[in-house]
Amino acid sequence: MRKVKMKLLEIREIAKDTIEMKLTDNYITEVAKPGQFISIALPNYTLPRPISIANIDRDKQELTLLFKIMGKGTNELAGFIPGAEIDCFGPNGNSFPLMSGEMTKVLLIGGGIGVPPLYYLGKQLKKQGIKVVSILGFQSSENVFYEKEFARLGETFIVTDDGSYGMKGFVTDAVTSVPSFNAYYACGPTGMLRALTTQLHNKTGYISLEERMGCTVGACAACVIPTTEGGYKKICHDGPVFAAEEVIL
Amino acid sequence: MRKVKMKLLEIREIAKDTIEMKLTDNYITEVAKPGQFISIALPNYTLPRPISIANIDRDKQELTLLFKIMGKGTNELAGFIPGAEIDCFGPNGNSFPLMSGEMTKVLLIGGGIGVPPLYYLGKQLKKQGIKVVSILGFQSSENVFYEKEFARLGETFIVTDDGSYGMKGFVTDAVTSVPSFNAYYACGPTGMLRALTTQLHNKTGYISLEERMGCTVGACAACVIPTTEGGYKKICHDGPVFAAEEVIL
Amino acid sequence: MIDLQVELPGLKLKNPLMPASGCFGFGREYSKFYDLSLLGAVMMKAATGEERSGNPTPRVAETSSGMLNAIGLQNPGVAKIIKEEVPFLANYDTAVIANVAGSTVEEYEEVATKFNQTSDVHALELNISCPNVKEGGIQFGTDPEMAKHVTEKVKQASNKPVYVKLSPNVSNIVAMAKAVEEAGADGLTMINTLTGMQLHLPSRRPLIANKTGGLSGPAIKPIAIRMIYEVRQATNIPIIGMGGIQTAEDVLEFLLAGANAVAVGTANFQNPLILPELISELPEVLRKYGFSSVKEAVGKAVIE
Amino acid sequence: MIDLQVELPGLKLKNPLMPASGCFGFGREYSKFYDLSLLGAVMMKAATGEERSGNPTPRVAETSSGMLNAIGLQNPGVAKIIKEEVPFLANYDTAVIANVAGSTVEEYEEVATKFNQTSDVHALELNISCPNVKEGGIQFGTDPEMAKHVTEKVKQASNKPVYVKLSPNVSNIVAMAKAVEEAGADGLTMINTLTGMQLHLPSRRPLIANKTGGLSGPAIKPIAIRMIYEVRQATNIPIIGMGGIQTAEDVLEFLLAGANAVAVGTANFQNPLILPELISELPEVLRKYGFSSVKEAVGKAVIE
Ligand SMILES: Cc1cc2nc3c(=O)[nH]c(=O)nc-3n(C[C@H](O)[C@H](O)[C@H](O)COP(=O)(O)OP(=O)(O)OC[C@H]3O[C@@H](n4cnc5c(N)ncnc54)[C@H](O)[C@@H]3O)c2cc1C
Ligand SMILES: Cc1cc2nc3c(=O)[nH]c(=O)nc-3n(C[C@H](O)[C@H](O)[C@H](O)COP(=O)(O)OP(=O)(O)OC[C@H]3O[C@@H](n4cnc5c(N)ncnc54)[C@H](O)[C@@H]3O)c2cc1C
Ligand SMILES: Cc1cc2nc3c(=O)[nH]c(=O)nc-3n(C[C@H](O)[C@H](O)[C@H](O)COP(=O)(O)O)c2cc1C
Ligand SMILES: Cc1cc2nc3c(=O)[nH]c(=O)nc-3n(C[C@H](O)[C@H](O)[C@H](O)COP(=O)(O)O)c2cc1C
Ligand code: FES
Ligand code: FES
Repeated sequence: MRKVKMKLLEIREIAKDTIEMKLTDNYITEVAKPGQFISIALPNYTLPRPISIANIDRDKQELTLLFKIMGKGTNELAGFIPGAEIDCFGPNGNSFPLMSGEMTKVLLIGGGIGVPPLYYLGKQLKKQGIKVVSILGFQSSENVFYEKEFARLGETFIVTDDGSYGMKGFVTDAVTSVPSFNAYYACGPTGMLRALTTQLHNKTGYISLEERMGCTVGACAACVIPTTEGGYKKICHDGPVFAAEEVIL
Repeated sequence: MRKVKMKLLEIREIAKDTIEMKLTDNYITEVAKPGQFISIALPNYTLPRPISIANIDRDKQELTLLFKIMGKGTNELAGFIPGAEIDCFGPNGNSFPLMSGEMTKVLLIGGGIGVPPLYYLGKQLKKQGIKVVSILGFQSSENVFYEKEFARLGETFIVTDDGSYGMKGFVTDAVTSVPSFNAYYACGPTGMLRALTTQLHNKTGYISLEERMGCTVGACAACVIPTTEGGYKKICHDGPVFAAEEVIL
Repeated sequence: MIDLQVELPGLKLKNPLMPASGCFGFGREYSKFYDLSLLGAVMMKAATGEERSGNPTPRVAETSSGMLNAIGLQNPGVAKIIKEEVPFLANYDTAVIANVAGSTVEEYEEVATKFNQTSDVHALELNISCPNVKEGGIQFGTDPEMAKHVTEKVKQASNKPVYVKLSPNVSNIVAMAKAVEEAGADGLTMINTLTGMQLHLPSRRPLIANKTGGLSGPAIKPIAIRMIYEVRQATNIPIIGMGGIQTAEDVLEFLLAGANAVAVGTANFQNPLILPELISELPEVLRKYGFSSVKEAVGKAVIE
Repeated sequence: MIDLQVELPGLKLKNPLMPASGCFGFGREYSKFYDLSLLGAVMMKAATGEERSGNPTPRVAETSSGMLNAIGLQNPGVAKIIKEEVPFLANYDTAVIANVAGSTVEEYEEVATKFNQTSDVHALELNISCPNVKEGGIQFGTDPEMAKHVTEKVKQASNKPVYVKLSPNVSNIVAMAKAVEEAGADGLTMINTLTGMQLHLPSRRPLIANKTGGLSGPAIKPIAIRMIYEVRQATNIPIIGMGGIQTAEDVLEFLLAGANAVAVGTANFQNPLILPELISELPEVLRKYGFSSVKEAVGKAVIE
């Protein structure tokens, strides 16, 4: 974990209010693992914005972020122009367990802006020879992004709430169409994760969680989640990835 | 008085920490008079920054500001790039009385960042056929600006505190070398204005004042100056220009 | 159509937005920017018995998301305000609220009595944040007993509805609100500024000549929302809320917390058109969050 | 050479900078960013008698130049802190200040007594902003008598210097400071957070699950400076100042107002290196404004 300045290389809108940023940096691109996030310190804001690492090209020292404009901070971030230097620190949090050897096929399930961390994960899994099937859920056709990228990793199902693209319905509907897999990895709204973990309670699964954060490094105890063992874990430090049965959503 | 967005055309450093900005706008350039100022509303700041109008080219709808980087706000302003839109309102305050007809020769006396409003004034006076002599005081050679511009208006003396450029000394020293004039106009630090108005107490003189401001339009009573008649006047509204004998410095 | 109207004791407001006292003079300056008839009401600058010249300068300083002020009640005195300023505001179709200040209970009574002369003032706002000279400078606004006493006296002296302006510099805002409600206040306005200080490093002196000043602006908004919410739960009289409002969303936040109308102070300085802008944006914000009128939103925060 | 050293009861500090309680855990996380031996001291997160799980989430929310928090004293309990956290901090060459919390006087005494076991804690910080359960939830920190009582009891229970942390949510901060000084406090730390609230418009609910939270960050700095200045004039015990510090100039402003040392809380979140950065910048700022040591600057505000 370090504080770094990343240089913005490219920025573009890839779906409605959804921004892809490519940044360059030589530390985080070297050490970060799938599932980790970075904290972005915007001038004039009190709290850092946690954003998942969507991809890393270690050779080019390039990092990709995908984020949705949700409020003031992400709106400001979306206005940065190539060449800008962005104050960040990280990489923060744990990462998705890869369990190479044990698995032959995994299911990635992303909802909306929960999709980004699964992309870097999928790439790593594929590199290890594991078969990747992806289910990506969005509100509507205008929100769909990274379909092609995921399709390159393996079979990919797109679901939209309103049926305006891909299948109509929720990711939980699509899950039934994937016959077998060793484990699933999911990231998305809490409602989706709750439904999923219930539906797949007899499967090995890992979920990546969000919560409002203060320090983003484990020091302030803002971002806790109750665990099935009792007590709380810190999402920014002990997570954001948890085994499905570990936490109470 | 209106709220306007001005577009930044040019920005350059003309002396140490001293910035010249050219902006375009079709309202303020039409109505503003010498001695008035505009209020600049920077994002993320609570209070507007009052800046004097240094020049106006009515035909080109171009306004010039000259300001010194003194703190956070002016530092941020200095970082704007051509094309940027700047929220302003104005023109604010009264203006220098021109008294055309009564005068043949006037003395302009500016100290440091008090120089700017005198330039637009000098241009207007010259246009009316009045002879203009200028005394401009700066800390040191690196702070000197607009010498050529003032020289075009008439005889110009530069004084520096350390003698590194022009005469060594204060503007009050140079005043003695100007034999006769109908009136003087001065703007600069309060200490300078106090010394000047004492020295020139038997002359007609107009001084432009500064004070920390809230509203910059006369509504909050932040920016007052005691008057010789008793009571206070508001610099932003009743000033910034006052007859020398009207106020107690 | 979204209904913006609000009816409060003595005040029929076409919309819930008005400038906060001290931040708008007597309206003349901002009338150059827009038609004051757009406003729900105007809260005038504080009036005292006699003319006051106020504090030495600097009187204001900027802080992070806020500002300090110590104007010191500079005003021409109640008589001149009635003669010269109230008639100007009477030209506009807007309610007029007079801010009543003083250093003694008698001065408050005097000012309130004088305002009875004019029907162009529709309500009084009792500014109890002034130090009581007789009681050795303790603020009326931090002692419930003193606040109650001055409110009772002003109620007796006045034939206009009295809104008491609460100071946030207290351990227990609910006790203050209840005290003035018991004393007969028709409404509350809150919050006034928090006492703060800022030092100028080169001179090592306070930036405000008066040493301390009142903190206003977005910095204090969370404190205003908390206090308005607490007071709303404990009292029944209407509240005009203020403290850091900058956006139409902020206005709705105040309404949800329990304010019946709102005032905007500091935000006028950075944007002289803030009030007409908020008035035109509010209907869309109300609609967006599911309300068809201002009244409907008041006190609708969902808190278990 | 600018002398940064500060000596306070129980604390020999190599510089006046330390993290504020609750914003730095027990140091483990930030130790990944830099060597904690750089710090003047570490103020540990609050300790209670037993483990506490804290409040539901969300526990934090951003505000203009500030944030709200309602963590709710989540901590593993004093015994575990002494066993697992204090030894970690003892690895570093820095002073350790334990933050003592509780819901009853007895709990404060218990926690303070337990900390006597370890010589690796150099002073206690008495967090009197917690509600007293026995007295019906009134805060120890807003009633001078209760504050005095708990301070006396903890002084009796402890063989370490006791710094009492003052809450700014009071009408009269000087009365609070004097009460705890009389009770034998060795020093003061101030200010804790101001109580605030923020509503989430789509859900109409408070953004903080606990309804209200404590406001910290640059928004509250003018209030901190004012209170420290007032308390410095009225008491003789040292003050560790905090509230919105972000720059080395801010540190100097706190020293001039009367703080002997300072703590940084919220600013760690946006910049995990803030403390080492301020420590390295402070000498130049002191020099720029004419001081050759930290001690020299303390209380040097010029106020007529
Ligand atoms: C571990 C983690 C990884 C994330 N990864 C991504 C990502 O890859 N892409 C993406 O688009 N979003 C991601 N988010 C959500 C993202 O952090 C928020 O959308 C963003 O902080 C909103 O900031 P804002 O200023 O636009 O919103 P505002 O509402 O103005 O922010 C106000 C405050 O609330 C916090 N906040 C608001 N919404 C959220 C949220 N959903 N989760 C956490 N904090 C929030 C902000 O950080 C800020 O402190 C992630 C969140 C977490 C916790
Ligand atoms: C009528 C008038 C005309 C002015 N014209 C010019 C000009 O043409 N060129 C120029 O360089 N400067 C001018 N100034 C001064 C200029 O407004 C300040 O230097 C500027 O506001 C400093 O802002 P800052 O954010 O950099 O400083 P900061 O110190 O960070 O500002 C903090 C606050 O203090 C106020 N402030 C700080 N210094 C001054 C000051 N000297 N006078 C008034 N307010 C101050 C700021 O406006 C702000 O509210 C003028 C001031 C007034 C009142
Ligand atoms: C410059 C200034 C002057 C003020 N004068 C008064 C006053 O005369 N009477 C009063 O009751 N409140 C006065 N206030 C307080 C405001 O009316 C308002 O309560 C406070 O500023 C909070 O609102 P805001 O954050 O929108 O400014 C003044 C505030 C400012 C900034
Ligand atoms: C997330 C958070 C948790 C805090 N927890 C504690 C605590 O446990 N005990 C305590 O005395 N103060 C606590 N505080 C208050 C800080 O120690 C400090 O007094 C306050 O935040 C003001 O300083 P700042 O503006 O630099 O943050 C906490 C503050 C924050 C932001
Ligand atoms: S955000 Fe501080 S512990 Fe997670
Ligand atoms: S700044 Fe408000 S009256 Fe001049």
